[in-house]
Amino acid sequence: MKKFLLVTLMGIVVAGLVFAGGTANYAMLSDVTSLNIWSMLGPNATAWNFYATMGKYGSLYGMSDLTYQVVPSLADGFWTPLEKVTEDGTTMYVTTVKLLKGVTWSDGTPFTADDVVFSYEVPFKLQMPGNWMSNLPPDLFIKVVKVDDYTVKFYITHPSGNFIYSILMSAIVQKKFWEPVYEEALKQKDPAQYMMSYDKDLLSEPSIGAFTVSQWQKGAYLLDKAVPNYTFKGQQEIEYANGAVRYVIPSLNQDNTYYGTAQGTVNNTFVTGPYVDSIIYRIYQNQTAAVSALMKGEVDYILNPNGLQKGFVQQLQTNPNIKIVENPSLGFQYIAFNLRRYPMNNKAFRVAIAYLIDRDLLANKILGGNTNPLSSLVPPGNKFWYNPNLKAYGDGMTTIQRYQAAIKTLKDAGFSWLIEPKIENGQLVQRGQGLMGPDGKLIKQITMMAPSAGYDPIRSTAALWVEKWANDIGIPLYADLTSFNNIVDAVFNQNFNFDMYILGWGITIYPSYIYEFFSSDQNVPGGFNSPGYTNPDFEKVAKAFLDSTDMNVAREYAFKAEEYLNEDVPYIVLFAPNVIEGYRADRISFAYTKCLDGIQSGYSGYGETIYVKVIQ
Amino acid sequence: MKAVLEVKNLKMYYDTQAGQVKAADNISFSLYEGESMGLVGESGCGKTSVSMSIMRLLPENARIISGNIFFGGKDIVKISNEDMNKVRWAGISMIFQAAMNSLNPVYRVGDQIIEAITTHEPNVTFEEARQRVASLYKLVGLDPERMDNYPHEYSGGMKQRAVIAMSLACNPKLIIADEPTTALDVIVQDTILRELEKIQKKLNMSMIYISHDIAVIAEVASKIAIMYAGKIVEMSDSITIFKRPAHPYTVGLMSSFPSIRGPKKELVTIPGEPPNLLNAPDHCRFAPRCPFATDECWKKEPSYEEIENNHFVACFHPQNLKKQVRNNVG
Amino acid sequence: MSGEIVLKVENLSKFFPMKKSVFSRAKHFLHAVDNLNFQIEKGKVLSLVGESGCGKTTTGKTILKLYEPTGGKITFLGKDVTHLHEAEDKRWFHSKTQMIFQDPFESLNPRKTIFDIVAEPMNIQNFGTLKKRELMVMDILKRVGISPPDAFLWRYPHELSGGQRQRVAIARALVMKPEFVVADEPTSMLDVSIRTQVMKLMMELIKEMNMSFLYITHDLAVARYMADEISVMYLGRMVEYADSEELINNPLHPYTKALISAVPVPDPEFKRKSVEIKGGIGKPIDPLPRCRFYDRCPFAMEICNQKEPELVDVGQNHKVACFLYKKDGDTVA
Amino acid sequence: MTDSTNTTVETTEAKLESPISIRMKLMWRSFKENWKIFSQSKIGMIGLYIVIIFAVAGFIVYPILADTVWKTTSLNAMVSYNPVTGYDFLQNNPAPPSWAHLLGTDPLGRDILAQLLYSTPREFMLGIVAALITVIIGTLIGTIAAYFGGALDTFFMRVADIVLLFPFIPFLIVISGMMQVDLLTLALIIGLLSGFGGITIVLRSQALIVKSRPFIESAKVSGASDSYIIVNHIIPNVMPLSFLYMMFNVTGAIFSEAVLSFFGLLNIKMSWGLMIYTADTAGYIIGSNIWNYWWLWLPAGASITLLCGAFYFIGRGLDEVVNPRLRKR
Amino acid sequence: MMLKYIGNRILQIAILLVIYVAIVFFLLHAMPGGIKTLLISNPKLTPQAQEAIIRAFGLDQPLWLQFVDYMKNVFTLNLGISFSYYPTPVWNIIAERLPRTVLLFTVATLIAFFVGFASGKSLAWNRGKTTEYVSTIVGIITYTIFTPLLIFVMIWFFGSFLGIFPLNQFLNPDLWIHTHLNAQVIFLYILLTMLIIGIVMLVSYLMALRFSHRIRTRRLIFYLSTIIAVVFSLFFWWISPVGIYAADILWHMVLPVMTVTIISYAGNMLVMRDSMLETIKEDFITTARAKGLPDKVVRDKHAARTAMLPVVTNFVLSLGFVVSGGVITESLFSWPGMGMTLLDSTLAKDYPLAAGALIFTGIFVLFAHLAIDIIYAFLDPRIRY
Repeated sequence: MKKFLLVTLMGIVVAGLVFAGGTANYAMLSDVTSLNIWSMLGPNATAWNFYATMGKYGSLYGMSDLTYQVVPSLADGFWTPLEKVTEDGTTMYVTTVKLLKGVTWSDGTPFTADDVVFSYEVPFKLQMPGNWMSNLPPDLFIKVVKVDDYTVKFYITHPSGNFIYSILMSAIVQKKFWEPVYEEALKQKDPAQYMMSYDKDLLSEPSIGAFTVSQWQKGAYLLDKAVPNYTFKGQQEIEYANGAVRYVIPSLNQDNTYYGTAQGTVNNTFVTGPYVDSIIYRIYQNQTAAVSALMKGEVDYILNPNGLQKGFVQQLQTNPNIKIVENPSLGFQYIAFNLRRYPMNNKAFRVAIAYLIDRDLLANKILGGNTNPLSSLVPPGNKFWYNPNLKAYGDGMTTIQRYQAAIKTLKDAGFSWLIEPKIENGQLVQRGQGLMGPDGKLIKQITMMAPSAGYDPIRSTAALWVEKWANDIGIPLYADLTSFNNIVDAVFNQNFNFDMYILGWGITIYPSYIYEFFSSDQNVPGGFNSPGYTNPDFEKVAKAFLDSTDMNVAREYAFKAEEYLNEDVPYIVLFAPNVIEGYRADRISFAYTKCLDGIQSGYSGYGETIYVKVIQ
Repeated sequence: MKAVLEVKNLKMYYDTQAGQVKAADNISFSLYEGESMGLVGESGCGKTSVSMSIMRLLPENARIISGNIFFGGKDIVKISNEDMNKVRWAGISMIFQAAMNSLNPVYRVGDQIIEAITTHEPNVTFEEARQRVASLYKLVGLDPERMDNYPHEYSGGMKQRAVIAMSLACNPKLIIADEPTTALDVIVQDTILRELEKIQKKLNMSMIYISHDIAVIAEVASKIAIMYAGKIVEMSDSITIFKRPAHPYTVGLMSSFPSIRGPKKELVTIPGEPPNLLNAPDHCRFAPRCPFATDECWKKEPSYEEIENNHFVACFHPQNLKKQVRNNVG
Repeated sequence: MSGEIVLKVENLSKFFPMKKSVFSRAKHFLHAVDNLNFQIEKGKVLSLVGESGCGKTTTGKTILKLYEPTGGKITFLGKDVTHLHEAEDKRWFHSKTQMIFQDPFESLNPRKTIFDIVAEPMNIQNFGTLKKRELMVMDILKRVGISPPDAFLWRYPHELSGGQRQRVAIARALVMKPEFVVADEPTSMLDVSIRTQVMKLMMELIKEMNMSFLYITHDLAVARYMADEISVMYLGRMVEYADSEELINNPLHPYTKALISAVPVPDPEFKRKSVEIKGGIGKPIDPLPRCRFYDRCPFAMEICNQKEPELVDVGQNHKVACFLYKKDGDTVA
Repeated sequence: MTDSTNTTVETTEAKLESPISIRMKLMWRSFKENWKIFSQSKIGMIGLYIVIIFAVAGFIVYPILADTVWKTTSLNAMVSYNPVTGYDFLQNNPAPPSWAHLLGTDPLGRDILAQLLYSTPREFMLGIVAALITVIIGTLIGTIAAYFGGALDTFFMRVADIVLLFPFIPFLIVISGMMQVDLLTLALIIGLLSGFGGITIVLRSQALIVKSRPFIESAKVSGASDSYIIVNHIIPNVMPLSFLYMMFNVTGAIFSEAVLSFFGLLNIKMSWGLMIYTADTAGYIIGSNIWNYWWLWLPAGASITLLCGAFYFIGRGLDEVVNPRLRKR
Repeated sequence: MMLKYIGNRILQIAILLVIYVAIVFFLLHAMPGGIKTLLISNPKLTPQAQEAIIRAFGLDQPLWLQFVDYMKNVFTLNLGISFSYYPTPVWNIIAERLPRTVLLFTVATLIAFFVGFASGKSLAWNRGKTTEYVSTIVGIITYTIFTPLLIFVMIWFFGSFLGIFPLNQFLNPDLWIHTHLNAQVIFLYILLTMLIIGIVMLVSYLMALRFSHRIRTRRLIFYLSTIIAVVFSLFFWWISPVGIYAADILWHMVLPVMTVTIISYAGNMLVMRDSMLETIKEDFITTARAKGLPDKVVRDKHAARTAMLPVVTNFVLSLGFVVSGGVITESLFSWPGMGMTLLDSTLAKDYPLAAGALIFTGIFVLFAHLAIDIIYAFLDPRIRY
């Protein structure tokens, strides 16, 4: 899930700050599906919806710009520690959140606890599908209660990191606008459906953010206009080298620092805009068209979650006005083993394959630098959660050394060959053939499904290389390049009917997936634990990670859990693709361009429209 | 009498990939006002080539090698296509072999006739033209109401009549009727032939009938030319041709018809088949099938000569005076 | 006139439904052949004469089972062959009957060699060995004047002239020495000089092989030459039937008279007097129960509009279907 | 003809050869005749030459090259690679044509020429299998519907109407998007779809013409069964037209495959359409890149166009053989 | 009679449509995967959320019930709810995009038809000349060229190299942000204008037939009223405040229309050429020549008019393929019409939308067939109902 709203950051009033005008033009590769918040966050929430429309909404908490730490947004300071209470015989945990006073919606209505309560009540009561359901997990969320106009209480079933990263970051809508709709909805047979398909006056829905959508020409463009009375306009976010973040909100007379003290080197200072009058999101139906538009100057920047391919970059580089930026993506591509089957259930076998895979060679040479080698489930860019001490099998080895290590691992575990692979003078001189398991029986062909070149040439190329490496030392691995759907179908629909496969995950900053991908309660048909990994020790640590609301504690557990996974290799993480983007440096400027998942990233605000300036 | 049409030594050849086809070779005849002439021959003998040469409606690969066709004092071989367009229909019109297909299926029959009139007489108003078509329809025995029908709503006989009406539309001096009744039933054929004859007499037009059926020609033509393999082998007035056929081919042709009159007779057959006109030989083209052929016939082509008054034959052994031969055969 | 009766047709009818689509039942019928009676003796030729659309071809095809008869009875060599169900009967019937078609360009499959075409009836009937078939093909080709046969055996129809093609078609029809042959205008598409050759050839073969022929033609002169007996048809009905010379010299039915008078005569001095009949030929779709010639007949009477005339024998094996005549040549009017 | 019985006609018997050799000679002769007509059609000959060039490239040159030049002999992963799927480390990719890679390499370092040649036999296979299925179905249904008429005919013609109604490519897109479609399946789908569609109507009307010709009745008079007539008379006479349509169908099948591959909808290793897809999605078919990286799309695009065009040309050439009315005099 | 015929045809079309919809429905339901796969590939969806969606889509009902419902709904334009635009009804999406496709392809096919017709006519008439060879070869090349390739080159040439036509989108946002007009409305207005001009042309043609028998007068009436209709509608657009927006859309249409025309004119041209060559050999052409009609009249009035019939038939048969080509054209020109919707929904596994797009493409083709059938009946007097 994308963390959508991080807009509302604070800053010190800089007197006489000049806000320039102008219009920025962004390219999108697809139309938004709806302007209705309930639907936009529905089952098919797309990145495009977020790009163009999320400038309108707020959330209680968000993340700091480049350090990705949880910071208050519409809340006034952090939540109080969870307290255990019992109501009507149920044990619950409760916390109090204070709201910022003085924040107004674009129609002038003040933001109050009513809005918050309403925003949580509607999706939860109506069982809104899609992301709402994961924002407000039914097994975790209980209710939100208004204490006074600027205080609310959250009730949850148990402590969990998801409380912070899902519940507290859920979107806030205006009660005044939506209440009549909600009341009408409750009279319907399917109220959720009614809410989601409501499409009247959406352009006049008040915004709490810096922008509001003022026009939507379907299939052609969206026009976002700056909100003149944006409460947070002109605030400052100051990020210190010691990890502290300071927010100064002049309009509200707020000056808060989190995660340390506001001293030492200042890494970044951001002054909130908006600096432009409007942003036009032009819809181009494919990348080629969008890039042509960028070349021509029709647009200033292309929003694209996958980034630009090599050729586009080469084309864009011919234009001196276009600046290319490259960032690692928040996601990873991996090989999964089916631990329910032999020989994948043999750890030595998995380790041998892990040894064989030369990520650096793959990422840098074979895939031509379009990807970053990655061996952990958390990419290094996710600074807080990244475990720098994790060391993958075969790190730093050459190909031949890897061969040797793999052969040795197999031999030690009792595997043997009909014809043993031979390495002389740093050269493989004899391929292995007829690998036999510890039981002395020949190992049958192992099929590794991977997306075909048509879907993703990078993964299919990687698959063929893995196949080659494995075959070189006699592992009968066969790379079956098939359609993406086929893999998903085999893995998730057909009850884990696979040997090995290559797929990728798009991930979140908060690595709750460490638990979900490998926990035993996901080891059910259709569950996420496709390898069928079961390890009680891991389970214990991972659960502890998930249930910690203190993130420093959580991190300790996460590191431990990762170590188990690194040791047992149910997944081999291969690499994280790079997100390459280009923008017209002669037309606009961004506050920063070096960030995880690129400028378009949800974590730095979709090209941070509040910082974008048009060069005039 | 004035010659309406004079064809002199007309040679029309086709160029094909296999070689040259001498479709019409050295054709000469003249046709006088009010005269009707029959052109008889088997399929592929070049009779249609002659008519198409006169109309100058030759396919791309056909060429008039030499010869002249005088019509109305002009050599229509030499005039431009635009000038020829003025001659067509207004001067020489035509009744086509396949009347079924000579009407455009997407236009009303009446309109197709009116088109011919208005093209050649631009001053005629539409109503006048319609009047004229109506009277033409009456002339050929069609109900003028049917003018506004499409060709597919006509029967075969009616189409033929409509085509005849069309040929008369511009009062031409000469009508070429190319197998005008071939596809028709015998009773319809009879009525149409009679009507044609009547109209021709009435309007004092000249006509050329083209047919493979010598009996049909005998009914309507006052002058008959027999064609064989691209050449006219015999020509005279019809009575002479029937009474004193000179060319062995003519003789054979006439006796090979079963007749419905008189006693039942044995049929005489002409052996063999008509020659291919492709790379035609230098000798007499009928020689291979001729019972009277001598060495001379195999050496050169006979010249086309007047053997008696107004009776032209191309044969070394004309049978004109040997009555006994005719009697034997007939 | 007595001899073995090869074919006997009694009350033969063939109606074609006029349908618009497969979903609707036919409401109208084309009475192509209506209540036909005749018989052919061994070695004799009967000619069916009439204008196009009179049902003569349909008659021939119905007899040969190309169409299922709507009604009536067909007896062939004493056997009822109106409806053939048993495979053996079909085989027997088809091996004894044959047909020669009008168009020599169309009746030979352009993709088959002369040998295949001529041998096809034997192939279909599984007759003899290949060797035997070859010999029979050679033999019949020689007899129809295709010589030398082996020079033509492996040629395709398009390499032959029209006359040769019709000879091949005849050879094909006669290769199995059928008892009975329907010849549907076999010479009408041929050139004059060839036509005579083919007619003569057929006459010879009929004599030689002692076959019975149903000779369909629109040309009375040809019928006179080829046939022993002539039957004139008009709109599906037989209007007159007689020995050929009798019919030509003494036509009784107004239609026959008109037909004969309309034939052009190759003599410029001869002036025919034609019988004027009105209008043109129509189509016998759901005909009214009256004389079908009524509309065109110059002698039409009241009775002609009321019922259909039956074929009556006016003597000398001369039958006519007209109210002008009674038995034995008595003229009514 | 094994048994030689005594015959009376020795002279002719001596000249008779065994039927098989005669048939062969006949076939050869009619082939020569048709060839003569065909070879006069410039367009048809151009098409044939192109097809031959592609066939040689795909079926002869590729196996040879794959077995020699491109053979993975060394065990060192850095030097040895499969040219279709492997990567050339020795340069920056995509690389322009050089001696090592006559047509350059693609963004994934794969040899363009190798991909091109590797795909060729597959394109042929696809085109010909699809066309064969189409023609077999079309011919059978067309002739049967025409011959028997009635409800059967109506049924198949309505089916054809519906199939014609189907927007072909969109339909293929939906099918291949929803299920895993490989080349053979695609050939099958294309074959079936076009087999029940337009070709049936065309062949049926042709069969109706053949059916009405007297030689059919001629065979019936001899007692021929329906199946005999269909097999021996009707099919041989609609065959040339079937063959003609087969050529057009090859074009259609290859084109459809290329379109589907171009949208990345097919589950195949390599094809010309996929090569363009790779170049397009990697951003090499845009602006000045089009000509700067021409080798990425031009060879594949030209191959599709040429091979499609070539079969179409052959079809038009054959048209002049099959339809004498189009022939030049 | 004509009305009865049209009624019959519409009935037939309805039956065809039912069968067509059934095939589309069952084919899509026979596909492996489907919605469940789609949901599972989203790791953040809880099982409850998935179930909720499955219930929302009626996927828990037996297939035949789903089908009956679907069939009922298709005829009330209720095509279900799009997966990828959840919870937007499919019909809304189609209603938004259909006019774009209809406009683009009506204009392009009409142009392609007339270009093909005219060039085929002159090809056949000038047989054997150099121009014939050149245009035949050009025609065959454009006919057989791989469509995306042609589009790439077109885009490069007109967009990057010459830079004269807009490459992408169907309107210019810089212009449209100053209005609150819905582009869909403008599309409908343009289509309406075209329809009105078409009706004026048809009526004036019929009136001309009735009023005069002189070709020249008929032509005058026809052309005059057509020109008046065009000028009048241009004037209307000129004075109307939205004219500029229509012009903007048309301006953006130039390149796609050009491309579709180039792709599809050659098919018509080649068929017209063949048909014309055959017609020229017909006897009535010889008759027309013999009548002394000028060459041009023989060519246009007799040969071309009659030769047109098979071309129209071919045009009908090729309609499905023209629409097919739309997928490529629309995708590469970012013209968000039906073809693109189909491709995108397929790629997104949004099968209610894919089915809807397929059905409406089919309906579009069907009604085009109907229209052409009626035109055909006008063209060929042999066809009577």
